[in-house]
Amino acid sequence: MCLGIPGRIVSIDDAENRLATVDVGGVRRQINIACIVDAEHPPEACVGDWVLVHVGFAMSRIDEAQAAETLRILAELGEAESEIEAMRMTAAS
Amino acid sequence: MCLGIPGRIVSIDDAENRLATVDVGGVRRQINIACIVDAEHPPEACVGDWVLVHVGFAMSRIDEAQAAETLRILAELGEAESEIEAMRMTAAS
Amino acid sequence: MSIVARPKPRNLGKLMVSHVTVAHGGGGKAMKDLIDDVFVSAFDNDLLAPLEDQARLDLAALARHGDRLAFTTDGYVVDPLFFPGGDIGKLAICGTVNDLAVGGAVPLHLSCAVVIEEGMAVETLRAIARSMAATARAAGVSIVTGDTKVVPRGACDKIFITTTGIGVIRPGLEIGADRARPGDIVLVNGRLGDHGAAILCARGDMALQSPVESDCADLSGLIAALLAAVPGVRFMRDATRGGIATVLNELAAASRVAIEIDETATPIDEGVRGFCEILGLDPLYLANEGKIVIAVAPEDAAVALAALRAHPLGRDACAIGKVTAGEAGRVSMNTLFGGRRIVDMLVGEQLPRIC
Amino acid sequence: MSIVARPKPRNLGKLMVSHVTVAHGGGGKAMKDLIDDVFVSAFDNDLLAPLEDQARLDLAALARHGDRLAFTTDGYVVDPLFFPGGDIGKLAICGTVNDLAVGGAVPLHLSCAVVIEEGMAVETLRAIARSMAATARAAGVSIVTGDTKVVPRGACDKIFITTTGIGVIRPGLEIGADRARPGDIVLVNGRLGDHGAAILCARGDMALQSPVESDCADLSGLIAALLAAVPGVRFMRDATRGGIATVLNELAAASRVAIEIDETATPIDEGVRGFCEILGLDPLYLANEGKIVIAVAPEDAAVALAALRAHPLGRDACAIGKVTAGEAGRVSMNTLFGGRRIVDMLVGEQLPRIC
Amino acid sequence: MKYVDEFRDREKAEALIREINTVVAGIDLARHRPINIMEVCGGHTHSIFRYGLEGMLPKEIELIHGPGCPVCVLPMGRVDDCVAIAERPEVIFTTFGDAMRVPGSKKSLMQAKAAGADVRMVYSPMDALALARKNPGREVVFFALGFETTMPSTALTVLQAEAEGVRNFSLFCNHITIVPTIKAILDSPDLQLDGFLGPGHVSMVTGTAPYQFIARHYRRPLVVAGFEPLDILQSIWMVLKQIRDGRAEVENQYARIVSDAGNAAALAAVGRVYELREFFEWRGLGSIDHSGVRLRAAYAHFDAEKRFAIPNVTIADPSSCQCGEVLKGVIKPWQCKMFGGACNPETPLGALMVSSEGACAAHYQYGGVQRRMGVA
Amino acid sequence: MKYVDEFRDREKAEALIREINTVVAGIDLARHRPINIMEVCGGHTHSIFRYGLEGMLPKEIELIHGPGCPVCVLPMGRVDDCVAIAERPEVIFTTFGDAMRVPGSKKSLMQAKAAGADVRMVYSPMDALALARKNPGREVVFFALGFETTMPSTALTVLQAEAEGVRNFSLFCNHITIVPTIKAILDSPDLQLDGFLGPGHVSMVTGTAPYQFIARHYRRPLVVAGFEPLDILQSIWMVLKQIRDGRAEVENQYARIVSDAGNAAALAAVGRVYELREFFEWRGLGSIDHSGVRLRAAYAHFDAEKRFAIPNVTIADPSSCQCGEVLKGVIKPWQCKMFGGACNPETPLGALMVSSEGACAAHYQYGGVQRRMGVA
Ligand code: SF4
Ligand code: SF4
Ligand SMILES: [Mg+2]
Ligand SMILES: [Mg+2]
Ligand SMILES: [Mg+2]
Ligand SMILES: [Mg+2]
Ligand SMILES: [Mg+2]
Ligand SMILES: [Mg+2]
Ligand SMILES: [Mg+2]
Ligand SMILES: [Mg+2]
Ligand SMILES: [Mg+2]
Ligand SMILES: [Mg+2]
Repeated sequence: MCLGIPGRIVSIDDAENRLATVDVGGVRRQINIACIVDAEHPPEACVGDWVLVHVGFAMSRIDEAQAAETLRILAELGEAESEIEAMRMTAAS
Repeated sequence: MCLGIPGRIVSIDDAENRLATVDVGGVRRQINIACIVDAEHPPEACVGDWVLVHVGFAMSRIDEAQAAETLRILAELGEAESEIEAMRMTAAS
Repeated sequence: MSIVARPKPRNLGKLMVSHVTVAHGGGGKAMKDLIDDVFVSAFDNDLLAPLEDQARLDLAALARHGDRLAFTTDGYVVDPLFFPGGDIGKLAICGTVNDLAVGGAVPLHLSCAVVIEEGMAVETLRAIARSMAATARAAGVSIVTGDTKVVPRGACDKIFITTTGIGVIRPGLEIGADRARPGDIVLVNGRLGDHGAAILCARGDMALQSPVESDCADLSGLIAALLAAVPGVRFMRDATRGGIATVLNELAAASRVAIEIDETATPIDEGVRGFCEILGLDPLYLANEGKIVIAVAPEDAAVALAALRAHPLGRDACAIGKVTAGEAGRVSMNTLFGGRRIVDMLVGEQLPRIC
Repeated sequence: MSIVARPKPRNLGKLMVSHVTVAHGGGGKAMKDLIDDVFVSAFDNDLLAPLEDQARLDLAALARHGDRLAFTTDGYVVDPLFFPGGDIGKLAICGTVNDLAVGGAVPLHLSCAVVIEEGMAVETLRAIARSMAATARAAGVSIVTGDTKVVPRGACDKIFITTTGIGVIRPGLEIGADRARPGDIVLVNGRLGDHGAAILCARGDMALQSPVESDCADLSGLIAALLAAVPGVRFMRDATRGGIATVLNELAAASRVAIEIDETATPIDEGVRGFCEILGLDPLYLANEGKIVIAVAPEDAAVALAALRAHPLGRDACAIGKVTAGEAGRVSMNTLFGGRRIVDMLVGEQLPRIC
Repeated sequence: MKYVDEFRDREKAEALIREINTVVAGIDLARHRPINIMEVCGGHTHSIFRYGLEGMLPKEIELIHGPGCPVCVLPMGRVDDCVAIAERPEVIFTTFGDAMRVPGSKKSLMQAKAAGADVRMVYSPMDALALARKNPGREVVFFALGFETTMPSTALTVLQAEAEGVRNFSLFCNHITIVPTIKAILDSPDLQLDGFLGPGHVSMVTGTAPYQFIARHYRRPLVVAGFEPLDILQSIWMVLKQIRDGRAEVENQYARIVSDAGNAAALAAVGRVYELREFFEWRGLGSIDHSGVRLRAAYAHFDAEKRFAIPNVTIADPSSCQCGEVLKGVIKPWQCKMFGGACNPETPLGALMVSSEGACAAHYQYGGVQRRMGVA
Repeated sequence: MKYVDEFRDREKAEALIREINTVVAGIDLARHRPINIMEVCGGHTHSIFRYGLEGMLPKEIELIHGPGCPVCVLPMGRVDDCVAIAERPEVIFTTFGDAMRVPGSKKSLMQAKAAGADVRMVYSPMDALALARKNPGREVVFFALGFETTMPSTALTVLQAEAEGVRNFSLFCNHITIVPTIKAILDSPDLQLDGFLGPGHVSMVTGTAPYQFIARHYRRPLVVAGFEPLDILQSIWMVLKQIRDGRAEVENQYARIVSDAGNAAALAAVGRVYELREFFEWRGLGSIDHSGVRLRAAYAHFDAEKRFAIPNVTIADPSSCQCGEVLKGVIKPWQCKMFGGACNPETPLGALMVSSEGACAAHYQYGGVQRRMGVA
């Protein structure tokens, strides 16, 4: 359920009504950003934000650090594997 | 203007609302007969009437005697012609 | 005549629903089921290759019929779909078969492209397909390729059918609108205006009840009989939209001749006359779907008329007039009353005159 | 190739109004003017015989191209009429030309039947006719016969066009959906799903703006180049409605083979991907109008790919998979992620998944 | 068909033509050459062309095709009003078929329909009322058009709507009366008319009395004529006899349909629903006093003119249009510089090219065979 | 595409699969065989089939496809209500695309549209509101459907409609909440589940707290998971590690999107507009207490259920339908006697065949390759 897709906000169309344009792989559409703005992060600050888009609403700002952290864990798994592999190769040779 | 066509009333559909069915060369449709009924000639008496139909209304009952009289005059013209013709022929022969 | 002998797909799909939705136009299983269940099963013939998007016909086999391929197309949008004397399916076969036959071609194969409005009852579609199949079978033509589109509700009026026909013309036949010569006799194969009157009544807008039935018919047999008797027929055309007035005008213009017809010789059914009187219409402009206008040399007229009258679809055939050397393109009618009037092309369509 | 040399009617009618009304479908002068002014003048060619209801083609001349006649029809109902990358007129020519070409036929002649909604601007109609004419000219085909119907407002969505094509197949070519063999390589001539994505965006219902353009193109030149290089091509089909998933399923079913494609090898434009991600659609099921699925013997694959890539419409051609002896009719995809999934026929059409 | 076929009999026609020739031979051609007879009514014009009657008559007789086609004389401004009403989304605009093609200043009803207006052809005003019953959520407007013949049908329809309490039905009233217009023609200084065929179906409603002034005051013969070709020839013969004899009377050839008193029920309905307008605009003839009717105030609810805002702008006829001169018999249709060129049935410029009953359209369509075919 | 392609990386997947195998090797298979992991969410089900993940996992793991597709679990009676509203002539009924095919007892919305109802697909509830603005003479109803993920968007749309004073807009509210349903499954006596993938986008709104009872009370591990294939594999790996280690915790794999606290603005809008229903009917699962929401009384004007008479009849699931057992992991889709026969995507019998996210439909469409292709 709840198809969501990351997109980048490219412009604010109507700050008062919380309307912005998002870009997903070159495809654009107007979305509502009411759920990702607050006093500290007003509409104007949203341009350039990566957000998770669901049924025309930005439902979450994507946390770049967390994304990187997740990928880091996965990369390490791979490296660990490679190391083990490398060790095996070394052992075998 | 005022396309009118003779037709024959074949049934009364709704005497109160003055609706009847007329037949024109085998084609039928419902028409209003309010203009051809009165106390002496109520709707029920209209079946079999030849009427002049205009935009879905019977506008006149056709006077058979008058029609015959018109045709008689025309027929006499022809006969007069024929007689003259005959006389000429006789004279010429 | 099939080239690529192909194992026929015997496991045809089956429709599971009673009404068409846009899903049946989506290219997927629902569409395949619709095509299989309704059309392929009705049209069933050796050349119909539902596995391909094209039919393939042996050119050598075609050449055995004659030297020229005739190729014609018509769209059918009649409303209502079912009417006294026919339905859109019968019409879609007869109309295209007739357009082949009037050129002297033996009708052989048809394609059939349908546009269906979502919401159409599958049973209605089946009835139309069955009617197409039966008419095609009787006419000796096969429906060898097709297409199905489904459009949203309101994007088309129930169903439109486009059939395209190919046939082959025998060597020596030369039939054309430019071939009439002064002195030629103009024939029709029966009473005029039935289809137009039947459709306008069936539509119900004018609330007229009429006994008139459409004359919708496959004329290829009648035409074959005529051509067998008179291979030198100058011109034939089915008098569909615009009626015989339009065909006569086209003939007069293309052949640069005048045409004179006689009202007393022009056969009109009593019911059609009544219909025309009520609405102020002229039967010469009413559509026919089983009537052709024919021009033959004067010496061929009697034989042509006899050939037509010997066929059930030509029983009421008449000579209605002649080609003259008068003003090129001019069609006139000697009225039953002894006057003479011009029978011009209509500008648009006839509208009921009431006032 | 014209048989009956006919003085061409140079005095074409002229439309006097800016919008089509039902009068233009009535069979009279208004209809003749519409046909002359919009269609005849645009399609102008030696075989188009507006005086007759049929075109006549010399069978001997046809036989010089090959031994089999290919015959195909399609209705075009695209909405909107004009879209990035094309219009309904271009589509109506390309689609039918492609359906001839994928069977190995040289496309030669088309018929064209249009159903027009009253109220259509004559200028729009002219633009469509011009587009058809230009596309036909570029494809080397002539539009030789036609039909025009006008239906009341609301009885059709602006305009529907049905084109029917005939072409001739060279002796020796044997292309069919039942000819794929295990080991064959499956090719496509470029990126997939552009037409479907472009149309859904152009329709505006989802309020998406996209840079994607329809791939609508005449593929007959590309196919001729391919067949010149690899006359033994087993199968070709344009992947229109239902996308390549549908064509692959049809091929697998008809040839009783399995097909395995690789997601990493399947070319999809970034904009189409974005579009599909937003709406939850699968590009394998999106329509194309300039893409074909090809199956060739493994030894022909490299030559075929080179021939495709040498043509502008095949620059991005790829081998996307292979035919195997697996379960008959089964199409599967090795996902970019290393998994494997079935690529089945869709039931209906794809609907945006949102929730 | 009874009462139809008998009046299309060719032999009787031949006899009549011979009689007509005899009568013409007795007319003083120094005073009457050509003998100009106006058929007031478009229905007569139609029959004359349909049966080729002009070519059967001696060349001394010219038939002048009068203003009696209510479709033709409808002014552009009124068509614009129709279009404005029809274009309202809530309106189903109902009309007789032949009114669909009449050009307004921007579009005809047919073009408005093509552009999306809900315009429907009906055979009868009763059918429009039935549509109103069937579509309670819509406003059904009937385009009421025609002379006295048609007025009773629309009046009775309004009375029926009132009796049933149908509230979503109204008329856009363009009914006109023929007598003031004949009078206007008779008052014109360049008048060339020697006699009239009177409108048979109008007279069936009104009776023959309204024409007496033509005979008495203007001293022109008038014969109320039927519409079959024999009716018309007989009426011409009767007019010619009056001319020959120097009489000017109102005679009734169409007595099988027309009584001298008219139709009392029909006149009562008309009188109840309608009242005279001060003036009404006629295409080709301009404004004519008391030549139209409107709904009485008591039926305001059924008056589309009151219920919908209409532009109500008078659009002048194109200055190149010579319809007025054709109507008065000063020129023949084909003598108008616009005939067949700028003015043709597809894009009519003047009133008389609009309906197939208009003199110019009838000439264009059926042709004055003797002229267009060069027969003399 | 950023934040997409990185999470579809094949090499990282291979590493994860190796890790998963290692972890499975450490699990006590006597107690857990097969290891049943339920992905609650239909979006996960879709990704699992789309990328062929089941075939990549060791055979000891069974993925149980949960009830988390709001389209699938919509009961027939509610679809009948939709159709009844949509068939009103004044209504434009707007819906997400995939809800069009859900069968009611007589027809689906797609069939109602084919039969003439004005049903329109929209991408967003905002688009439905825009339609209401553009069609002031019509009633625009939006078919509000979905879990907590979607509730804020419809709530904000209602608040926007109220602020603008749009009066011809309403919701037919069928929003449901996932937690009571997970609880109902956990309470079932034939429960076979060893752990859960938690719904990533629901959690983005609600935060992770609502799942704590699963870990604490039912002692099952739950990992809130993203929707890309790497997200899913990583989450499975995280669940497996908990199983191996005998832990039962709520973990968050999808931290780039989901914060522990959820989205305050979204929750505030939901709280303002909606309130819990006493119970709500789920297709395949029956009535579940507090599992749905409705509009609060203050927004009654925007509540289609209050504005239009709806049949509101509960239609029992067909008795042959085994959806409930599939949902609880008792049987696999292809073990249902109806699967692929009477129950297929064109004429679905049960909930799970309806949307492409339903477990049975996904099996039918994408196939459990290993099973349907006989790979084992
Ligand atoms: S040709 Fe046209 S403008 Fe001239 S008189 Fe006739 S209708 Fe009027
Ligand atoms: S096959 Fe159909 S009835 Fe059986 S469990 Fe799946 S959805 Fe339910
Ligand atoms: Mg044709
Ligand atoms: Mg139709
Ligand atoms: Mg035809
Ligand atoms: Mg024809
Ligand atoms: Mg097709
Ligand atoms: Mg095709
Ligand atoms: Mg369209
Ligand atoms: Mg095609
Ligand atoms: Mg194709
Ligand atoms: Mg045609």
